Amino acid sequence: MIGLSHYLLVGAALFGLGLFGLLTKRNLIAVLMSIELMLNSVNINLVAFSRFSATDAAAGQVFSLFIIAVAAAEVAVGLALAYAIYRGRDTVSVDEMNWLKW
Amino acid sequence: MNFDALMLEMAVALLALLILVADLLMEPGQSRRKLGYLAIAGLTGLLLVSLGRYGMQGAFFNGLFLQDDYALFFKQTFLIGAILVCLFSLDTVDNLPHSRAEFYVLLLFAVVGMMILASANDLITLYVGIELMTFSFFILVGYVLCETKSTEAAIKYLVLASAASAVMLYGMSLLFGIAGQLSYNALAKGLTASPALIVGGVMVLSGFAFKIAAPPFHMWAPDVYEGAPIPVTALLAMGSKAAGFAAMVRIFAEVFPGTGYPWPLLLLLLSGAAMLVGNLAAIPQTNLKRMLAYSSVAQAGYLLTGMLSGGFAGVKGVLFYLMIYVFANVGAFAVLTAVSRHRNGETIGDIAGLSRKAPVLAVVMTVSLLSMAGIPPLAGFVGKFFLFSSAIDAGYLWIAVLGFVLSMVSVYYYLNVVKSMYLGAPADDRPFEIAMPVRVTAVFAMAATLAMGVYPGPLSQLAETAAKTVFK
Amino acid sequence: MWADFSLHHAWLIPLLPALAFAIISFFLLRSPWLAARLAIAAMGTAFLIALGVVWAVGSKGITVEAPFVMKTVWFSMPGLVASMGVLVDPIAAMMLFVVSLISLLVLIYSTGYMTGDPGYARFFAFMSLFAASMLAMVIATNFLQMFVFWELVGLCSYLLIGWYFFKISAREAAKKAFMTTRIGDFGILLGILFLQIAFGTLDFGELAVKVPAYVQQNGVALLTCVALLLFAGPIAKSGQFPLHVWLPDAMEGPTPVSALIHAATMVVAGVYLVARAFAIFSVLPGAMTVIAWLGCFTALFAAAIALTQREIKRILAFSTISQLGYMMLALGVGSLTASMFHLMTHAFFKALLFLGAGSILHALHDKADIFEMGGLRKSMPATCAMMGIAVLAIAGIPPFAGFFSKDEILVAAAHVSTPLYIGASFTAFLTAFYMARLFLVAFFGEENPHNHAHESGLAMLAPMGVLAVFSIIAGIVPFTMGFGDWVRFGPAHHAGIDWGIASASTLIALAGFGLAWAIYGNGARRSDAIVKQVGVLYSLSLNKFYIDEIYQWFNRNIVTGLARVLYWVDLNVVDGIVDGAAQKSGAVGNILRRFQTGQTQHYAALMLMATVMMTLILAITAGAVAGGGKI
Amino acid sequence: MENGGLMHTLAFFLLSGITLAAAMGVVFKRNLVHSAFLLSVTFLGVAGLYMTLQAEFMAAVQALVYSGAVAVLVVIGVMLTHRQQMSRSNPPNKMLLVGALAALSVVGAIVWAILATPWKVGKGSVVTAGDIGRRFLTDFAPPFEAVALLLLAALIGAVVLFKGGKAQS
Repeated sequence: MIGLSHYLLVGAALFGLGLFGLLTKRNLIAVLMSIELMLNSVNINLVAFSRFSATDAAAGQVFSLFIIAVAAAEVAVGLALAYAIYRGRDTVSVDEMNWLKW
Repeated sequence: MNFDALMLEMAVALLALLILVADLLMEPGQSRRKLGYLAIAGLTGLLLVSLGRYGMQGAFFNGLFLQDDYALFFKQTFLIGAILVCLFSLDTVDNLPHSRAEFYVLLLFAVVGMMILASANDLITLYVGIELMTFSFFILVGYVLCETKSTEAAIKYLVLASAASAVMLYGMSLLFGIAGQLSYNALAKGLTASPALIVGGVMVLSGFAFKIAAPPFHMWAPDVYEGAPIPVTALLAMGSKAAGFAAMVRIFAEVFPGTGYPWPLLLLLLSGAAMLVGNLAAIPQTNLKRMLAYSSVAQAGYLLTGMLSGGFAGVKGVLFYLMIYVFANVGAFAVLTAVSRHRNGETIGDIAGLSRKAPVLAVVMTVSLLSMAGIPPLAGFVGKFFLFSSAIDAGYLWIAVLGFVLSMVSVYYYLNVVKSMYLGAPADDRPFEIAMPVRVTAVFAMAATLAMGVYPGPLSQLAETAAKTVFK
Repeated sequence: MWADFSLHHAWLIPLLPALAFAIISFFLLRSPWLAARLAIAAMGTAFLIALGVVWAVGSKGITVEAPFVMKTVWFSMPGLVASMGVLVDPIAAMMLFVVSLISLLVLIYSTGYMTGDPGYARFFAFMSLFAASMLAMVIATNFLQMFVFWELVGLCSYLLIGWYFFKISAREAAKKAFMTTRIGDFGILLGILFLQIAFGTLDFGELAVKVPAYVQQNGVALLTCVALLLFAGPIAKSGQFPLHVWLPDAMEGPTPVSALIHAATMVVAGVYLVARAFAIFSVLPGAMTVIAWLGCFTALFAAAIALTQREIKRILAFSTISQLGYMMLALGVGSLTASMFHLMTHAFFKALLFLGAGSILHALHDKADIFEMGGLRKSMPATCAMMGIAVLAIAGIPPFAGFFSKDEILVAAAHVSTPLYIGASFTAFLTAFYMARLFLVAFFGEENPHNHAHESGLAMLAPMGVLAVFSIIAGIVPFTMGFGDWVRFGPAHHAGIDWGIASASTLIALAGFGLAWAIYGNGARRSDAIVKQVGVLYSLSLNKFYIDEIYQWFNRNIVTGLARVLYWVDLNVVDGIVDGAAQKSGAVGNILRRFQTGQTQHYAALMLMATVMMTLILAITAGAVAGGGKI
Repeated sequence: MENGGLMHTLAFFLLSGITLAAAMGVVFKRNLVHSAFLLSVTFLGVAGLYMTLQAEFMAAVQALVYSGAVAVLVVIGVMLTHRQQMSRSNPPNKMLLVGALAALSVVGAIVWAILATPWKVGKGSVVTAGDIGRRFLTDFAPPFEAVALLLLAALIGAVVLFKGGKAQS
């Protein structure tokens, strides 16, 4: 019998993978992808809660729709920035973006 | 549906769209200064209109959007900040290689996001408000593409802010799971003590800590502040922080107190860390933007002490302090804009001898910095007095003592700048040209800092009225 | 009419110089002539109002018990209503008179002294602000207001001491002054905070009622701590041991600044604060004892240092510390009258001494060693005469001003404790000796052929003349007019001379002069032989008892040690987390890439760790780990 | 899909398996193009999970916006910025250990929260597209308008940033 916790655990695993990618990928675009994974895990949570336990079920799905919209915009801006830095420095490695420090 | 509640937000958004359209109608090569003046005039008009809106209480959209004095106070703070930033960025924008009108548009969008945050009474509105503000900042931070530092700052901000909001969202989803609803009122009733509440609450707090730059969630601030164009840094330092506090105070006043967990303990730790890290790390900085970044971290620490008491006295201190911080901040950054335009740099060496080249600016900078340090009779002193005494009244004597000690430490690095301005020799002897808007902004900010320090009565009254509406 | 107006507009006294500051720094920086005139005009008007205030105090029967108070609410919050206003009583009126008069004279003097300085206009702006802050501090009605201006005084001193910014020593001196006094300010801030918590008010008048009542009920233990915290401010600002170290260095500023600092503004602020809060201190015997003994020790200690110094301004600086010790001693033995009296007379003759020293330095192009001056009597007769008056005044020879005030202090000390009296008398002897030494060596020594000294101009001599007159009459006139009936705490103090003590102190002073004459008189240099005989004592005194060195040692060994520990933590703990164990060794050489590595992902990792830590903290404190979700 | 049936169980495990495997691919693959395509697969897997939760509208949006628009955008980004050496375009950095530790501790906290919390599971309710639409236009009108502005901001931003990038090169 598949219940709420199952979905939540899948979400948690996805979140963890996203986090790991966020911390360990060198390529900026891969980092952006990892963030998308994390946002997806949040959406799984929200939809699962709204299916199983929420008193205001529609709110959860509305929330995840908002998140999807924001995530799409985030990718657009992120890629534009990646392109800009690639033009300027010929790299998209996150760990080479350390001119600003101390 | 009551769109009157959204009046200010919609007006600012429409102003932004108006500028966008006007830009299309103008010749490509033409200066966009008129649009800047349009933005300033529009915002000033709105500020005046908003003055008459005190006392209009109400919840709209099924209680998801609040109109009260508290939100209004914050909206005015944002408006004032935005007006002043627009004013001293006119020349910076004129010198941008491209997309000058869009600068104002995005700045106004950021203000809309902040305003929504101040009124948000549910997690969705909160989230969207945060993101609208943050998105505008992503682009504004990376605006000067010919400087890859600016782009790097934008990327760092984007990655870290997105990660922080992902964490915060996950926390929100857990809160939603416990309470089954999203509005603060429902959350306040529905949140029962459980591990999910601990994890969810901490994740939400982490998101806020990122926005207000409380250590160790502050790491983005110095890098992004340094890389961003100066007016953007100014707005980021005060707007983003103030908006973060606006939402955070509401949540911590309305939602979390009933849950029985010791949330103030975490706020206490964040506050102590912020004061320590901010003030100590600021000492060795030579780049003034970085120094101001660390100083803003320290300010977040002072502000957090106001949240410890969980009563309206502390919140009043927060409101008061944020308003005066706007003025001190605008003063410092306006001067920095002028210096940066002259010297093409923002280090402590670039500002040396300013008192002889531009005495007015040197005085403004001194007053602003000393206000941040909390030297009487400037406004910052009164603000710190409110914050610390509320913490002491709530039994947190030691955080106030720490605050005092570190304020003394902060004097050291602020005075280093003052010393450089007054006692250093100028790096070159070219005449120093100050654009009129910058001068006006700087002097106005200084006058406000002085006035509110010498006679803080009216503002503190206003802050008190506003703070009371959060605690019904 | 004028008195009435002045009393009700006493707030104009600080406001006028403050306005002068604002106008000069915004509009007149490029017109020095106008700036100086404006500053002097503003200060002159302020002085006239101060005169009116003094007159009003005398004619309207305003006493310490029934002061004239005007207040408005400054800001309010639950549990605290801070008001701002004007408090005029005889003590404040006396201070207003002294401070505004000396500031005015110093400003006039500066028109001559600062000629040719590139920052001429700016100088007048700062001086005006300095005086304005001090004047505003004097009329404060409560601790908070007082503290506000107290800080402002400190800030101005920072800017003025560091005036010759191109000299490293000046910059260091400015920093030292500011930092040292801030140590005291920290204590005062805590003291104020405790007062606010304990009594719910900071108003001097209300505290004067509430504190004695509290002491009767609850004893003195807590309040003594509070009083000592408050006293930390005066210790630093009034140069009491061991926080006196900034004062001698503060002479790095232009001489008019020194005159203002030493005579009328900065250093007497501490004495004035204790006097203003005397209602608190006077009911706490423990605190009073500390003040008295610290004052006595400082007086003796600084006088001993002054014996051997060679730079003229440095001698004067240590003499200021010593005299401030006198004032503190007077307060500590409970005689507010004596302390304030000495504050006033000292302000006149010390200002005169500094202006005289400035006149000499001006003539000799900043040659400061008194042994290189030699025989200035002929080339600078006017300066010589006026310095002579000042020396007689400070040494306490009747009928000069210092005699009367010093006598009051000695009488008060003798009533309380014989050791204190002996210490004070011995200080008087030392004072007479080193002042005579300065005077004899500088003016009567052999003429130095390399000096081409000339008398200073009228702009400098005229203010000195006024001060000289005051150095003569400021003792006897107030004394006969009943100074003690007005400026007092508790019952009126009737003027009268204890002939025994007076004649003893006169003899002591004359003995000091005699010894100085024996050693340095007639251009003789019999000092070297004596130095050989008391070698250890001499070098102790010359090196200021090594206090600076002790601080440096402390700084080097303790503070740096702490810094090393912190550095180790930073290197091994923080870096270990962020960089991972593998990279640790490689990162050792790269000191600054600690926290802020510039690596986005390090930041993210740290943020996540912090989130986890906060979860743990909350879970553990809430006991939810064990309880499975229930608190 | 009815809740609790065998089909439902099977579908859940299949879809979550696909989702997680693809997500691991996104994170561990060294070729950015592979990662990008696997990201699309992950999104589709999540859309499938929404189907099992009877959130058809969500599933549709997920498939359209994410798998369609976002994934395509990512691929374009990949193409724009990387032109050679695709096989080693997506390497990890030097903090694998720290990253794993951080991610695991966060996941540990989350899992504890999920498992130790007594969730109040009700009988559940199904949300229709109509419900969602109504809510968008009533309660959530302010965020709805704000998100419209946000998309406009992103659009302007993308244009500004691309334009600026060209102007300078």
